[in-house]
Amino acid sequence: MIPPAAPPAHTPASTQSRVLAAGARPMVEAQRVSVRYGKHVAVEDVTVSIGRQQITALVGPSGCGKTSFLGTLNRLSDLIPGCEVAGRVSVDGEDIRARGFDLVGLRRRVGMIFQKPNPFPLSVRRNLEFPLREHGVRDRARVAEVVEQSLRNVGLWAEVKDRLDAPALALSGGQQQRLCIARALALEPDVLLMDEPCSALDPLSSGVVEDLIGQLRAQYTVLIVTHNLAQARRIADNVALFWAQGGPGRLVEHAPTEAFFESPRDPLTIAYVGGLRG
Amino acid sequence: MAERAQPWGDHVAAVFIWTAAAVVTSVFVWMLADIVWNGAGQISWEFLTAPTDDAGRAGGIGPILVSTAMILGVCMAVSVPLGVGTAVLLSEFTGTNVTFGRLVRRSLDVLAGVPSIVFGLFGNAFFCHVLGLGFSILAGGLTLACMVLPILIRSTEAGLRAVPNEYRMGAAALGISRTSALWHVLLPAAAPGIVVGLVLGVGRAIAETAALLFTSGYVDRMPGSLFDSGRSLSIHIYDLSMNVAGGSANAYASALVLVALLVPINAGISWVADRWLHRRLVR
Amino acid sequence: MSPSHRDRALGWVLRATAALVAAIVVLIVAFLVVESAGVLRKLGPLRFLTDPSWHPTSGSFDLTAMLLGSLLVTVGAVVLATPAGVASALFCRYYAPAPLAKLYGRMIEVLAGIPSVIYGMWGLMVLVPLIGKWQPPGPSLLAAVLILTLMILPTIALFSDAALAKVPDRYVRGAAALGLTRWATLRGVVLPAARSGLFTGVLLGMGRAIGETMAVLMVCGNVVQTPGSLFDPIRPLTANIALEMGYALGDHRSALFVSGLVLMGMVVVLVGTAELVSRGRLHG
Amino acid sequence: MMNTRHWMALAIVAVLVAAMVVACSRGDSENRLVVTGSSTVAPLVSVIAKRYEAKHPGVRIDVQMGGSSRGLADARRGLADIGMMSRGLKAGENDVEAVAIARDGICLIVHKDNPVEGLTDEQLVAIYKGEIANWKDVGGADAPITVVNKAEGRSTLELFVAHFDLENPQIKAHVVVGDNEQGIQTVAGNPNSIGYVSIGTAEYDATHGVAIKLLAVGGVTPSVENVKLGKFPLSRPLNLVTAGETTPLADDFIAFARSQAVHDLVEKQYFVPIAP
Repeated sequence: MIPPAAPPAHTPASTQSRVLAAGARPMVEAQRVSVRYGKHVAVEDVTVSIGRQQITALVGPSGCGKTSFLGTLNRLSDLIPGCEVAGRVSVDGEDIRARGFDLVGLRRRVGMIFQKPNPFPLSVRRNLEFPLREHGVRDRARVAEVVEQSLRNVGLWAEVKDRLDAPALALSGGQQQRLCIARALALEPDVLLMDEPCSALDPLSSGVVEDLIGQLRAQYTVLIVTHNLAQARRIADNVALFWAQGGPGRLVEHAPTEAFFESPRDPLTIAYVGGLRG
Repeated sequence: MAERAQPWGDHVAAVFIWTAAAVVTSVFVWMLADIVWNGAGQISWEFLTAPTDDAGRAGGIGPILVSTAMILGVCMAVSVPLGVGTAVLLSEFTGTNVTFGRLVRRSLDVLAGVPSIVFGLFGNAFFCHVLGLGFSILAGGLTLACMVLPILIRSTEAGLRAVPNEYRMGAAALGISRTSALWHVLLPAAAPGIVVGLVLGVGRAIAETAALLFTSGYVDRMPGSLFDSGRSLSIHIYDLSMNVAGGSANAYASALVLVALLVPINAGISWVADRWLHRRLVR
Repeated sequence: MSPSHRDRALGWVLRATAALVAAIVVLIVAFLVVESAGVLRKLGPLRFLTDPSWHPTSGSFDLTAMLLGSLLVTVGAVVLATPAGVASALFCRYYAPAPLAKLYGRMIEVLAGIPSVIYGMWGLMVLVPLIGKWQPPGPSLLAAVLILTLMILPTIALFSDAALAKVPDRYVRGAAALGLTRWATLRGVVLPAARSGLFTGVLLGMGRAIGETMAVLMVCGNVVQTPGSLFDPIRPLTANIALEMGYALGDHRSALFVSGLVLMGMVVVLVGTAELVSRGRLHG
Repeated sequence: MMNTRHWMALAIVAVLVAAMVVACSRGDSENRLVVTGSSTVAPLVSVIAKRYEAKHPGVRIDVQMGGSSRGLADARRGLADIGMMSRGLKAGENDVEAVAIARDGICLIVHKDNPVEGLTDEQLVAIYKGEIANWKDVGGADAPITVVNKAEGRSTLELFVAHFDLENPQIKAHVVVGDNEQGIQTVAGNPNSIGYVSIGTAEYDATHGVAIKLLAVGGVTPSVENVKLGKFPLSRPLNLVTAGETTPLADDFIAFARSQAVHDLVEKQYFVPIAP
């Protein structure tokens, strides 16, 4: 199993007070979460609390386990052969790693956007309808309404309303990614996980998607993995830095965006953010 | 020395290779021309629909075509669900049970190599005798189903493996059950692979003779039900050319019909496979 | 039913399907063994090799002549079809102009799909009389070898073509840059690089040749004997089953299942070897 | 867990039910007859069956070939309602009931263009033993003889070797055939071959333009007439056999096959009708 971890240099508890108001119930909570693929330990001993209706950016160099960590929050890691998770993860106070937990319900409440846009090889309309129907929304008028509303929410309605029955794969990359976001939003999730949603897009589309994410703040709890510190600074309420130094990735610092960039505490954060400044 | 020998070797090789290609082509043309030349004269609507007469020397191949279609129907009705199901298990579900997957795969490899006459022996012993089906279209179709399963499974599995993993992840992240994801996304995306398998399977089944000899029998009358014996087109050709003196004209005509059925099937496979490849490259 | 229950149900249904498919192989082997058990237990396996002849109704069960027949036909066909098949693939890839290569490739595909009974019919009606005029009686080892050559040639050609396609272009360009002639490049670089693919094709062709029944049955004469020349008729194991299964009873029927078992064993060994070769664990 | 087991059980039951339905649904056997066996008798029974079906709509009679031994075995095992045999019953076969529906002979055939008209028994035996290998030794052209033999288990073969006092292992054949038609097809396709088949089949084919010729055996011309007169040495009964309880339909069909009503069919197939 996962070897007992050495006490981290900065216990997240020390940062928690900075992120979460006292007494506030966190939306997502991870306690001593580790992820391993066979013998390779990707993430070790991550403890973090994510507040409601906030955007939290997970930053850090490649291969430090951000994506692996994200995968534990909707248990998509279950699908990866050989992937083992340890620790406790709760969403809205419920232990999602409990035996027999309703996975379908979890994934409806915790949506996910991938690095590479992945609409199904169906029409634009079917891409939205299919998950809705799957979750029991069958009334035609209601489905049509949600489809339109979701597309409007991501600013895609004007662009695709005349070709709802065209294949989704014929859309541009940025449009595809917004379609994926609309698809996730149509299910009215509480949490949205985003795994570098802009990195596969051209700068223009990237800007459009980034603006969209900024607008989600009020309604959703968003966790976004990004390599782009400037982007994190523009859109995030809080920033969490992951770091892997020769071993498994760990959470180094978790702080409100302003504090993270202006008064970082950990030397690694100072160096990392300093790189941005420099 | 060497410098002089090499171009000489080059010429010999070129001559050999061109000759080999020419010989293969001419034998192919010879065979096909022979069949068309001797068979085309008999072909008519009458021939395709009329019942056989005088052990096949006279009359047409109506009942034979019906029997062939029925055998094919049974074969596909049984093998397609089994084949697609197994392929789905192998490519989508084996993560959970590796040993079982390996076991199934091994047995498929063996199944693919079993000579068709051995399928015939097995079909005769199992379907005809043990299950009491006797010589019947059902027994023949089931035997063929065993035979085409590996073909079907292999190409369906290849089709499923070619489906990008993002679709699976995306569906799971949306809380879509595996069943629905399979039905609405993965299987449609794997359709070209399934079609190629289906067409290859039909091609193999329609061409088969040895496995049917002792399972579906060779009664050349219009079958009344699946429990009747029925003679397939390939067995008809065998019987006419081997066992019926004076049957060669109709043997050629039946062979022409069989080839005419198979050539579009082969062309269809190439077409689907090409288009599929093209689509995957474009994407 | 909730989605996760549906998934679990589907999982079990699929597992049952796959188990059924796997069971077919077990069933085939089981039936061959059970049906041959009678005569094997009664006479012992050795009798199939040491009896004076194959006259099952008089109690002689010698399979060696037919084993030899199967072997000779297969070896003959492979010896002829391998150079022709590899040459076909080379022709397509390196010698023919593009349109011709495409046409030739299509022709090979069509040849691969032609049913064995049509090869057999053509052999019976065209080839056998031709041989009969030259060296009677006509139905012979030679006829069987020629027809089988035609049948396995497409298999070998298609596999060789696939193997050649996998040889990286840079090898060929590199060799050309050294000033090697086309044949020297092919012989020295391309063919060795494609070796395991070619070998797999030959092994699979061999499997097809051993297992082929109808085409051989129609042209080989079906006399159980050790042939003295290419023009003597023979009877391979497959033809024996097809010929006698219709009316065989008791020990005789059992003995035919024994030949089925032998055939299956030979093919399994071939397929296994082919698999090892294609995975690169063995080299031809 | 309950659910998993439940589904697994359901799947197994479904497979079993399907198998049982398949195995049991061969119903409707009231109006069906399966007749298997001798390829000599099969063409005759086929035409008789056609006439019987025409008279009794709704009845279906399937005729399959496979040799006399198979006819006997299928009848014994219940795979066939009636077996066809082109020989009499041997000792040890009295568990079945045989009813003769016609008589037939076995004759030697050669290609139509072969100048040889007849062979003595000794010549024939020598040819089949491989001692005479060229037609010129028996008054024909200078060409090697292609000996066509029947496959093991065929009653035509049994009768042939018994009559000429041969043992099958002594025969040096060049081609081995199964059905009568296969033998005729082989001989018709090879000018230097010799084979033996049912007189009925041979005469039927010879008069229908197939390139074969019937040879005299022991000086007696092979013809239906000579079989009828009992002159032809190599003759045999064509039997329908049944084992155990028979259905009324089978009994009725056998009676029909023996009756005057089908004598024209028997003669058309070049067999000799049994006097009622």
